[in-house]
Amino acid sequence: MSTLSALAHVQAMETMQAVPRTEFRHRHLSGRPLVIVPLAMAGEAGAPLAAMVGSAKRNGTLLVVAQPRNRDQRFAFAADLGRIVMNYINSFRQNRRGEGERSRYTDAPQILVPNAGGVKALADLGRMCRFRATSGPYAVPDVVPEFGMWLTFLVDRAEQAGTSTLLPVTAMLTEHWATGQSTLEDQNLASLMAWIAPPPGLSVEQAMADAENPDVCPPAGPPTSPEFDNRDLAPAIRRFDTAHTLGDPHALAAAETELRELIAGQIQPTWRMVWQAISLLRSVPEAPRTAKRFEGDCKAFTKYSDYRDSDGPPQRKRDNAIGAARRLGWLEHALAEFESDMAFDDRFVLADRRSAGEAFAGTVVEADPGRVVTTDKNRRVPRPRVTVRTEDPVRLAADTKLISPSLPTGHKAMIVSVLSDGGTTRVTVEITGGMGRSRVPQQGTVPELGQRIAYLPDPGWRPAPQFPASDATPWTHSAADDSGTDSVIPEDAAAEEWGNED
Amino acid sequence: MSDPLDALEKSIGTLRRAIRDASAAGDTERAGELRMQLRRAERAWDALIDADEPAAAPPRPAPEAAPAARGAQLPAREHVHRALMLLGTPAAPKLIVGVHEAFFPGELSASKLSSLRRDEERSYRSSPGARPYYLCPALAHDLLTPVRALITISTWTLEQRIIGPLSPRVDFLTSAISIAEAVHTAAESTPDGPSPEALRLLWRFAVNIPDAMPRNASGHEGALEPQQVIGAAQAELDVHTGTDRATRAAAARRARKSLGDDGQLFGAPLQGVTHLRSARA
Amino acid sequence: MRTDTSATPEPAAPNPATAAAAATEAILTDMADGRHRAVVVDSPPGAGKSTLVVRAAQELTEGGERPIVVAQTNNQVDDLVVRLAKEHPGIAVGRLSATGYNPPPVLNALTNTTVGRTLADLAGCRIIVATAAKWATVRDATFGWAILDEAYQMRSDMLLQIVERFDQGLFVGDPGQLDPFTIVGTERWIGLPHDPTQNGVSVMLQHNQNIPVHRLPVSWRLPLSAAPTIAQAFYPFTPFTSGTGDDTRALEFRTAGLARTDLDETLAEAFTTGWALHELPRRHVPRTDTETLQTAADLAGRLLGRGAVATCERHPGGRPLEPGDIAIGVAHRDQADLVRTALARTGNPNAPSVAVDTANRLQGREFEVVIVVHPLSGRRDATAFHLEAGRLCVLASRHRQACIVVTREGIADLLDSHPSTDPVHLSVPAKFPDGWEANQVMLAKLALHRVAA
Amino acid sequence: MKNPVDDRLDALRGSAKRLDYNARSLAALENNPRCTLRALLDASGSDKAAIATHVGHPPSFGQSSFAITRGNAFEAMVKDNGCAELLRVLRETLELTLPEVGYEDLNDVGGDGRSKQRHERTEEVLLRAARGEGDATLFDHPMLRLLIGGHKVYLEPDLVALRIDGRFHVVEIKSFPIIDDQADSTQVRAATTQACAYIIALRDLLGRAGIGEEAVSDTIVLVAPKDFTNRPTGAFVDARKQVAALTRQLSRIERIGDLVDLLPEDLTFDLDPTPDKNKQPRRPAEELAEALDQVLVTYRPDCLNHCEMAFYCRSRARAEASLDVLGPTVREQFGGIDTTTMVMGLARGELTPSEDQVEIAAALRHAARLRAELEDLGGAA
Repeated sequence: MSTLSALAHVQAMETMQAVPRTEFRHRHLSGRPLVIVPLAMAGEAGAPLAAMVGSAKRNGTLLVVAQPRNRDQRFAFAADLGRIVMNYINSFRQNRRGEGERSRYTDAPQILVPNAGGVKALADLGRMCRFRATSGPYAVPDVVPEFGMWLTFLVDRAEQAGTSTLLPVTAMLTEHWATGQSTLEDQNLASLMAWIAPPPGLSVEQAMADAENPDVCPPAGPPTSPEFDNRDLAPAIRRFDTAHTLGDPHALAAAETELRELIAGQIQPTWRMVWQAISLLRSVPEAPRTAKRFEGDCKAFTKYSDYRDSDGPPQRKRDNAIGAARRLGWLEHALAEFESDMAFDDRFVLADRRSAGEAFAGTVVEADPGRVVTTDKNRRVPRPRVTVRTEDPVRLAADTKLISPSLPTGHKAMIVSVLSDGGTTRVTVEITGGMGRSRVPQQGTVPELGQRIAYLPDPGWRPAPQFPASDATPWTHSAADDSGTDSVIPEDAAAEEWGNED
Repeated sequence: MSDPLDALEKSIGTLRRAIRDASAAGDTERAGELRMQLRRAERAWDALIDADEPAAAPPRPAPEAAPAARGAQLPAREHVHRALMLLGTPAAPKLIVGVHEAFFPGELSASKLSSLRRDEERSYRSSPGARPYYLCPALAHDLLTPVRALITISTWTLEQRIIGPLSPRVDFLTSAISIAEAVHTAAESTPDGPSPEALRLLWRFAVNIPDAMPRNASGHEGALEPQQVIGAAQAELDVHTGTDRATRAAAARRARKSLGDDGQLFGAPLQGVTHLRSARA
Repeated sequence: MRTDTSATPEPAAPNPATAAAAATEAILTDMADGRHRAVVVDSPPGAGKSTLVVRAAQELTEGGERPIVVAQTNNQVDDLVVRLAKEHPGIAVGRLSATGYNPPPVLNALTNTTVGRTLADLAGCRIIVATAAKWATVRDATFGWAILDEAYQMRSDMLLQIVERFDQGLFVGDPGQLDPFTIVGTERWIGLPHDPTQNGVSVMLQHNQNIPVHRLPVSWRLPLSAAPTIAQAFYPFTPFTSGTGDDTRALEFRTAGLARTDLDETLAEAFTTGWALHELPRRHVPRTDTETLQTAADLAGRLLGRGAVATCERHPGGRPLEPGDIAIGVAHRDQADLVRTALARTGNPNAPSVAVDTANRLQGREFEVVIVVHPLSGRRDATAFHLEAGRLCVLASRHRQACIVVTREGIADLLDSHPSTDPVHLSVPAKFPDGWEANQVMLAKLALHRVAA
Repeated sequence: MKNPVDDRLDALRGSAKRLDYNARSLAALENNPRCTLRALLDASGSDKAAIATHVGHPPSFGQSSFAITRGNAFEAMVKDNGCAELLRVLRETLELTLPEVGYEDLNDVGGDGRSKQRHERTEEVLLRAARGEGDATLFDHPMLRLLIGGHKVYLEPDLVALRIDGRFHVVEIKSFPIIDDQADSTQVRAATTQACAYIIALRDLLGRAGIGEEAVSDTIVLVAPKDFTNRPTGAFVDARKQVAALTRQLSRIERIGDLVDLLPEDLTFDLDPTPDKNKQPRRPAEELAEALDQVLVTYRPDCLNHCEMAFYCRSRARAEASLDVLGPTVREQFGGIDTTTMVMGLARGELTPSEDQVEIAAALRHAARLRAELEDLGGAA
């Protein structure tokens, strides 16, 4: 964290109001996102209790599992939710652009959940569904494994920085706003919204207090509040079970209605708040380079969609050696790119990096625009040098490669020296690229005396690492007795049976 | 935690305040949600005030058994007796119910079993020997006190009714053999073969016995082989039987010497515990 | 599973040189024995790792092999090339490098080395040295043996990129230094034997039973005053000894102390005992605290100003210390920048030539005197970064003569009240040495050499 | 045999019944060893929840009945039928051999469930086992005892299993799932903290009979449902670090006297210093709050997960404009400064920095200039 970010939190705490920390929204926000608010039963992973799902505030569908411990009901729920989500996903598998290798869908789905726990709940649901068989003794509907695989795709994708296919709204909000509370409290959607947009007529203090009161603001899940569980939910589930055992259709219908109403009361406020957050985020302009990253989402979506069309097997339980190494490569690359993109696009983020000494901005105080050097290949090329005076605490060393948001795209430079000069610092840089092809730099590509410019490190281009073929794990990364442990169906079918007991 | 009524009253107060805030601000949606919560809280409050036993679970009504096949109408103790005789070992109520459901018609619930045990001891003490058998607890080998939740039949030998350190496992393996035999018999002698409950019971035993599960190439479990379960259980049983039998026999000798007839059936009283402890120390 | 941490180092063989030679012979024997795909050598600080690499490369060449050497940074590659070429003038050494690499002058001066961009450029070379990153770009070539230097600093995913280039590997490294890391925060690989964020040696050992793991038993760098403490704090299960005796190493001043008595007192303590803890008044400060960083710089300046003479096995007659013999080690880059500025302020014209760097960059380097700014100095809370055992280990084990630690008072309390909140994972062995424990051991030692400023 | 420190602690607690350390207070101790208020309240056995509630900041540590039911049902299932499932799991993880099936039920002593009696019985049985006598391998719910700050605390592990050269292993049975060999690290951590207390207590029990601590393994066996099924599986947790950490933190409790000495003579957290028949606490909340305010607190946002006093401490930190509210990551940026007012004062140049605030003030003013620059240019509102 930089001093600037820290200061933003302090400022928020002092003024009792959230403080913007970016100029732009750096995440693509779909015109038609699918919101899912999942609830789970306490004490039991993979026991979904309910979900509210829909692509507009007004058309949310509430799905409820009356007895979450019952495996059949659990998978019936997965199938219902799966159908809605798959309809949504399939609606993006329509328009393609480009030919052959480059052909891709022009839009991609976007699923939004209230918080990080929501992503975890979808991950668990994906893991629970994707290996299920659609025939045999414990058959599930066709949509269940398909849904599981797509969820897993979305969850895996969400790990990659800068992507937009699955996001918790708390993360989107905290990317843009700093609050006067801790990271822990920021994970509570209602607490976070209390700072950014408290309910009309309420002070931030009151809204914060309400946010932590499960009576006023039921938790955004996945777990429900223990008071609700003990006071309302447990008796309602018992009534449902009793009606079920007795086989009384009227009592059963009444019990189901009661459960739905109870859960609706818990889930509605979060649903409304997520949509409120979405409209707030919509009011923040999108950063220029977001479109480029969204293009990456469309590409990944197309690739996985084609893979599903070819009936490929589900994702493994855990990455194998080569898969893990390859994924680590993507993740690191994506993170570096995303951080650099944000700083390039956004003055606020740039300022943050400046405050940490990882970027600088200042005025050109010396310039040698006509400097020319001879390369190894005996070519004469322009290598202008300029010296920038900055008040920023520059921590970049000589030879660091730079890019600049203040100059035309393609501008590249390298630090020659960093000299402290009283309270300011003089950074001399050599312009190495982005000056056009001719012997003389194009107009406007070399900073002029008195011009204010900013520089930040060039994340550079790295070749994608090359690993051995996936089926040829070398001796250092595989044990001699590793036989095909990559079974597609991990649990014994019969073991599933135990899920019904209790 | 404070009184549930206090908590509810606090909730109601908070909700009213929040509704007032939301209404004042013209946020009808939020006010509507909060009203719903408030009504729920108020209903819960009413229920607490009305009920003498606050928040008690509605009793789970025992569903009427359908007019059943022969044998279904037996008294519960007969059901238990029959299940125990099939197993041939002391067993916990849950297992007794499991065996009953797997092999016999009629209803038997675990909750009935606990009341049964108290009745048995009372009945014995009022007129010892009036019944052909009593359901009595298993006895701990060292203290000769009743063992939690293990039921035996009075006609069994003391050795059978005493539990030493190895006995839970020995009894588990013995039960597995009995269940496998019963499944085998059902497969041979009844047109429909063993019930799904019986197969499932056997499966639950077999998965926890080394080499009792059939293997096939795909790694999936194949159909259970009762003979294989019997063989596997017997193999492990052979490891434990000698030691277990010796412990049980020694304890039985001690019980015969130190306990009266009722003690030998229902266990040493607690006062005896201290006595035995100090005797050994 | 657990070895007694309080055990004193096992008695070394009668003579450290004999013990070290025996270890080297055992390593070479295991390499010659065709059964092992890999041989691992754990080397504590300054135990002759480079010597071993050079020796092993030469042995392999003699046996008709054409080994490759993998190091982690360009500097390390250059150092190895120079040593190989100088010690074995008869062997042609190739330096494989990326475009844009400028060989240092010392390398250009060698006659038996070739610098090339591709393997084809180095066809005549018997030993080819490059960074792991460069080797990762090489395709379609396989060598019999690879010597992987600083292997504990190479991530498992990097090993995976280069492993097809060789049949057998000699993995050499110091397990006590900083672990490789990733900026990506994911838990998805935790507990996997092939976790790509782990170091390559651990992953290789997880998958291969019966790989011989050797240990170099003698630190030739660390003086007798330092070896036992460093061993106890950072190598609790694998003790080592110092290669030098009681009176081999010594520091003396040519002038008497004048002003700034606390600085002189600290220097005197360090010169006589090999350790000093220069403790500034207790205060919570940002890591860029001027007073702390200036003190570290002043100590270096004062040391140079008074003219220190170092005696050791290489210079039994004594040798004046030069700025290049002194390093100041810090945890953060911004601290390093500020210390450099502070050195300029000391007024000693030579002070700016003192080496200043972070622990990460000091790995593998050696100095006569090292001044350490304690990573926990002035902090309110310790973080995993600042507690990391490897960081303190690097900083406290670079010196041949003496180590001076500069800190704010209060580290003992900080350690005492450190919340124990690290996540716990299934089936993942706890990492040892534990940073907290190691810090306690170091602090207990330093407390004996405390000088209050 | 009361010493003055104990008297002072009793006075702090006052008329209320003494509460023992429990899983949560041990977790709070690990999470925030520095906090004086927590240390005093725990050491004196005060009812933190009641105190926090009385001063208007009730804790919210409700537990869902679903979780409790599920936990009990799972443990029962694992131990059913002579621990059939458990034996299978332990044969896989600890590699128990076939003969190692002996089971000792320590849930009660011939029907007597009192802690003291059970502890004596546990001691007798475990010592016999440690000496290699008897056939038992599995010890179900032994009752252990630990002295914390001179007070006996009874602890009850789910199971202790004896294996490999007579070493005891603590077995924790938990109902959170192990999915693809991974489990929620927060829950694993909580289970580990508990198990560490058992390990220490078990070592203490054996140690009193002259048996060395190596007789108790510091690797815990966690038994939990596998994936999404109800069948148990096992995993090891290496608890060496946590055992060491908890040991040193428990030893700090012994130094509570140093903290007590710094308190005003008449300080008490008694809710009802003048006992009355009426059950409601009678002491004015403000007066109690004043008493609490005299003790140093170290609030960390993480306390909200562990400590009953956390909401009170947070409100106090907020009222003092303390940077603690924002958490250690933000706070770290400001070196020795501890309030928002000081940060903003220095950032705006309204306060003159003291000598050791010079750099941080410069950094703050630089950051403030950057922010001003951004806002002037019409940043997002």
